[in-house]
Amino acid sequence: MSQFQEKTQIIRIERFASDIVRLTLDSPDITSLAQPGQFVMVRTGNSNDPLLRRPFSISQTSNGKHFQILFKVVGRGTSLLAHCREGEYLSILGPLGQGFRVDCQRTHCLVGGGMGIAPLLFLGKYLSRKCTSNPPLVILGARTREELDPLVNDFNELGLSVHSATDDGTLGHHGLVTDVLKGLDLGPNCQAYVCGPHPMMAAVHLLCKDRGYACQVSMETSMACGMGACLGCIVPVERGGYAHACCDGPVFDAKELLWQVK
Amino acid sequence: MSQFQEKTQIIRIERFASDIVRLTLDSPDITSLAQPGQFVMVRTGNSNDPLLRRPFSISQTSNGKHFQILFKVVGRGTSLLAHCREGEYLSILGPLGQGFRVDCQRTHCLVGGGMGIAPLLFLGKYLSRKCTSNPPLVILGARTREELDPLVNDFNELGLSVHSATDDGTLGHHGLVTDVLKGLDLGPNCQAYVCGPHPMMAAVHLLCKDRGYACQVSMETSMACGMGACLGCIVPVERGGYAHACCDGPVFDAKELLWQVK
Amino acid sequence: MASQVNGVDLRVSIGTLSLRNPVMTASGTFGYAREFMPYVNLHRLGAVVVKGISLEPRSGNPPPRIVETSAGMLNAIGLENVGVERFISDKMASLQGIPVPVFVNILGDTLDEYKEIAARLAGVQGVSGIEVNISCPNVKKGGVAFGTVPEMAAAVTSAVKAESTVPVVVKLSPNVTDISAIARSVEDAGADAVSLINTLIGMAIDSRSRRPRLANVIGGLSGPAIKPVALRMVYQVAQAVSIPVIGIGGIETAEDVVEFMLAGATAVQIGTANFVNPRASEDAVEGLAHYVAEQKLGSVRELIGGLILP
Amino acid sequence: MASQVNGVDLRVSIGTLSLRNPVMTASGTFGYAREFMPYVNLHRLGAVVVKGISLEPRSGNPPPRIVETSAGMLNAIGLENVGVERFISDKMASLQGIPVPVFVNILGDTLDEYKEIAARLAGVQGVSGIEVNISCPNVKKGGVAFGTVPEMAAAVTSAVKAESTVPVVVKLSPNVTDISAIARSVEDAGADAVSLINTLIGMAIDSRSRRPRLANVIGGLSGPAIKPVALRMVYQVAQAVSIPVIGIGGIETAEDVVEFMLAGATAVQIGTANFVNPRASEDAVEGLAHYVAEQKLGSVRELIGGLILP
Ligand SMILES: Cc1cc2nc3c(=O)[nH]c(=O)nc-3n(C[C@H](O)[C@H](O)[C@H](O)COP(=O)(O)OP(=O)(O)OC[C@H]3O[C@@H](n4cnc5c(N)ncnc54)[C@H](O)[C@@H]3O)c2cc1C
Ligand SMILES: Cc1cc2nc3c(=O)[nH]c(=O)nc-3n(C[C@H](O)[C@H](O)[C@H](O)COP(=O)(O)OP(=O)(O)OC[C@H]3O[C@@H](n4cnc5c(N)ncnc54)[C@H](O)[C@@H]3O)c2cc1C
Ligand SMILES: Cc1cc2nc3c(=O)[nH]c(=O)nc-3n(C[C@H](O)[C@H](O)[C@H](O)COP(=O)(O)O)c2cc1C
Ligand SMILES: Cc1cc2nc3c(=O)[nH]c(=O)nc-3n(C[C@H](O)[C@H](O)[C@H](O)COP(=O)(O)O)c2cc1C
Ligand code: FES
Ligand code: FES
Repeated sequence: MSQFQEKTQIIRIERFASDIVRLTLDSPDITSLAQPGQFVMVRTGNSNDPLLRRPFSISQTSNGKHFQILFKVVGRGTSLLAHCREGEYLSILGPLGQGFRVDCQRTHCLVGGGMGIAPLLFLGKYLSRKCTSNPPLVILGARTREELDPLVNDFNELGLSVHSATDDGTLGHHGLVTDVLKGLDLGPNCQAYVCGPHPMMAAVHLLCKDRGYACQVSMETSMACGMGACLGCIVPVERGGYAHACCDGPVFDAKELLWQVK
Repeated sequence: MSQFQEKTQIIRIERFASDIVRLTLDSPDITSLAQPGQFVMVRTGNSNDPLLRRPFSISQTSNGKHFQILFKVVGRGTSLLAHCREGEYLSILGPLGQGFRVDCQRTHCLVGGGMGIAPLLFLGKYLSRKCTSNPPLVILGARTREELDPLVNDFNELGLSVHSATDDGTLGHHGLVTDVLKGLDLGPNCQAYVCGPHPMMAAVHLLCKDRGYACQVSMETSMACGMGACLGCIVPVERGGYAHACCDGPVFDAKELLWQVK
Repeated sequence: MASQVNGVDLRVSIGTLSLRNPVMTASGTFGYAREFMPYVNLHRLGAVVVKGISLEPRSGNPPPRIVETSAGMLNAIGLENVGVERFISDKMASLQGIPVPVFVNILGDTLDEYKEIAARLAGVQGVSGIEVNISCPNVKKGGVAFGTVPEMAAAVTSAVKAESTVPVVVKLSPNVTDISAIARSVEDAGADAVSLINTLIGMAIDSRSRRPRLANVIGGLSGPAIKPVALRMVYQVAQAVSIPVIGIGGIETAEDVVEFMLAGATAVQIGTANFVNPRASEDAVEGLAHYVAEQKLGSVRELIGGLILP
Repeated sequence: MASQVNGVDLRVSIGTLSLRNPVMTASGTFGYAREFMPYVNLHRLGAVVVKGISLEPRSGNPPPRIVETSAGMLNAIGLENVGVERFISDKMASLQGIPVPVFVNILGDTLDEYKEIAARLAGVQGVSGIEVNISCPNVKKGGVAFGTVPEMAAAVTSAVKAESTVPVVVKLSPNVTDISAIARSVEDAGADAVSLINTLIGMAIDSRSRRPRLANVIGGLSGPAIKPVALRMVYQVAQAVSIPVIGIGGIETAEDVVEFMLAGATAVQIGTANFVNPRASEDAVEGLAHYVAEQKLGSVRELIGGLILP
């Protein structure tokens, strides 16, 4: 297992919407090893408050040297990160976890909601290069156009067209990504890759189960270490007990998990 | 008692030497009330680590709108402050404490060491304006020229000449400010105003006592509140018990204090 | 903002005393209130607790008395105070001017001292309540803190209660195995309420000089660092007693106040946060009013013990 | 850097075991060491303590199990582990490859369970020492933690000691009135060393959802926030017993290690800091070597209890 703890330089900061930021970090070591679906643990400050690192998906890589994280400001850690300056250094652990498992024989459908879109960009690029014969279908949802637009652009630049859905109808379908997914026939050989809010992933999983699609989901949990040491990051599994999102996941086969759908 | 808790904007940052910084802050409220020798309590960050405010002398005021603090980076709080950017806001409490007591009938001698020079600039300006008939004599000491030069300049701009002393002899006398003071005859009517490391203040106090000069000193102590509430900031006094540096001082008549000279 | 605050019912009761709202200030962190007048509209607070008063004046510990720690601070003030006589003659006058209830925090080395201070304070105008600090060492019992032995805690409570005409709050020490047992014993002894927690005993060392950072070697840990411990103890004690519980420990914001109330506190005290933000108490009252309004609660009292368990 | 580290005498002893240096890793924060191989040269450490092992496998508490607090974190892992049998069959092989002493942390619900686990571990190759976690509730005594009653703590110690062929370290709970009394009783019962502190019991609440932030409601507080309490307890215990004391609680850096040793610790364990900086333990060893060299000490052992009092 090759992982690194590195001081990586921030070489670019992009701000989408008011609370969505993308950082491009310089790290050949992490970048060259990263697989779609893996994540990094980031120190967001230099003091003991906040104390713990924060997990972020690796959202894209380029030139084997740079990788990106894309995040929404939701609390103190992300707010500190959002205030960083280009040229500053961040302490990063990674790449961590088990990413998406890809089989080019299948048809691929990427379903992302909100910041769950982050890892799908990396996956989309990977699939469009590796499985050239069957480019993935992409369905993305977000609150509003402002949030989704730059990400849709990135997919378009990869040559992938996107089915969009927004909560407020400002872009694409006015509603949920599951509505969009329901309206598409993807054939029995479909592999869905899903990342987003838990209820969305649960809904997509049920839909896939119904239709006989395979479904991989990327799970968010509270993580202290990101590397299998604290046992904090559990997700209940179908066969009983728990799996650990940071080392058994974050990407799981949806049918191995226990879904407590209410 | 008028004091304020304010978000003040940093309008200028000057870096002297590698670890000495001067911030100019915009605060008409605090500036217009400030007296030489008073201080402010500054929040150095937005998190709970470091938790407490840090005390800094008001080092100069201008236009009744701006005041300055001059500090050396010695730990986390000062290092955070040193990394601030122009335009940012700092939460400040002030003006706090009892400043220097001035009687224009006397001859004045300012003795400052290291960052203890900070409040003397404000006092020098005040004296040179208020007691025009007898401009103060100024003796300043520091580790090295680099540290002292910009401050000597500031006194010169007030029209005051400075006797310098440096530990390494790179500016003025090679040695201590007390050596310089010893060599000067200031007459029985002299009032010394001293701020600097504790051993230096103790030495100047003894010299003044010997010669019959009056002597005011500005004391540094650990402070949690800066406003008389925590009772943390004590200095032992001659008559027994303690005084509180934040509200009875920081400026004290040296002979009221108990000096534990070893 | 103020308009939203008005009209929201924030009242709570401690014994026979009705407070405008649950936000008090903690002993030893708010001076004699006067110090905070430039920053706080005192009449917006629930109550004020003044620095601990002993029978005789105490000059306290030598310096350094204060050291910062991660998200907290240690203090070893050593209970510096003017003594109960000078407190009554010199400090009460200004305290009487304060438009909210004033609790006097008292402490002693012996049972008799507690009794005596309570007796002197009885009937003094402006004293709305007594808060008994039982974290002090009992000199007659080899320095074991009153607050660590149920019987001793109960004895102090009865002694003070017998002399007092105002509500008596007993302030519990967190440095114990079973804080609920202490709480029950002071309840049985007649306490009108309990407040908790006092500081955790801690220590700091300077690795360079190899010396303790406090002249007193050990001190009391306070601030956000201790909040999780305080919240847990409030939760446990609130289940163990039926008198009101006043929550203390690392409270900085209205959210913190809500958390302590959900855990079972009827009121709270803000301590160390006053040093960081002298307006912390008033800010918390405002924030609390907004919370109660926004959550459409009938009154703040609906929060008390309202934690929803999994 | 490495050159300065070499030649500095950092060795310390725990019972019959000699450690290359005083820096150990704390149970539950370093996995089975394997996880840290990408970051740490394990052979640079003093010793490794593995996650607590019980007689039967445990799946632990439901999520969320972790919540961050000011300068600390609460965990309610619920002692998830594979049980002693699978530990021996599956985990020991890789632990045997580790070039430093391995302590196995054990826990139980009853005295018999402790005894049984110790018996199973006896003679297992690669087990250099046992660390007994006595912060667990004794189910036969209504859930009172073993570590809070001197007699119960002593009973667990004797039971484990009777079965063990390697040094037995008893890990003390800080959630007690008098930790020195517990330390003395486990010393009398034959413990080769004590380690402290385990986590402080704490709680966190979400004011919006009005629910506990941990599914288990309460959890254990660790990290820099608790360092002052840990340091104080180590100082007290080191004065109360003559067996080695292993200091734990909020240690992040070499300076922290020095502080704990000055307070009386013979060795230390780094816990939560491993999550923040997986190299924390190795960094601390390096920093400690520099400190010892710079301060021109004959060996690191000169620091033990070397606090200079005022
Ligand atoms: C494997 C993994 C990959 C992730 N990838 C991304 C990503 O690419 N982009 C992104 O924006 N976020 C991602 N997250 C979530 C991200 O880690 C959290 O948003 C972040 O930790 C919040 O930190 P904070 O200090 O700003 O918020 P805090 O102050 O810690 O919390 C603020 C609020 O956010 C909630 N919160 C905290 N952590 C999480 C979490 N893990 N999931 C959901 N809510 C949480 C808290 O309950 C609280 O209400 C990922 C999480 C995991 C586990
Ligand atoms: C009334 C008053 C006025 C002051 N005015 C100035 C000023 O104008 N310019 C200036 O540079 N400094 C001034 N100081 C000192 C200044 O407050 C400290 O340097 C600052 O608090 C250090 O904060 P830190 O977080 O950087 O250091 P910390 O991390 O808190 O400490 C780092 C090191 O500095 C030492 N230290 C901490 N506080 C003090 C202190 N109060 N005095 C001496 N050593 C300390 C610590 O023991 C430690 O060794 C003043 C202090 C007082 C009480
Ligand atoms: C500087 C200081 C002085 C204190 N003095 C007293 C006191 O005299 N009597 C008392 O009962 N508690 C005293 N306390 C304890 C506080 O009232 C409070 O219980 C404790 O600090 C925890 O709350 P906090 O974390 O909000 O500060 C003092 C605390 C501090 C920090
Ligand atoms: C996630 C986590 C799991 C822990 N598991 C155990 C355990 O299994 N057995 C044990 O004795 N202590 C356990 N501890 C306690 C630590 O070993 C240590 O005593 C405590 O965290 C204080 O040290 P720290 O502040 O350096 O983390 C655990 C701590 C954490 C944070
Ligand atoms: S985050 Fe620590 S084990 Fe997964
Ligand atoms: S700093 Fe708090 S009383 Fe002086």
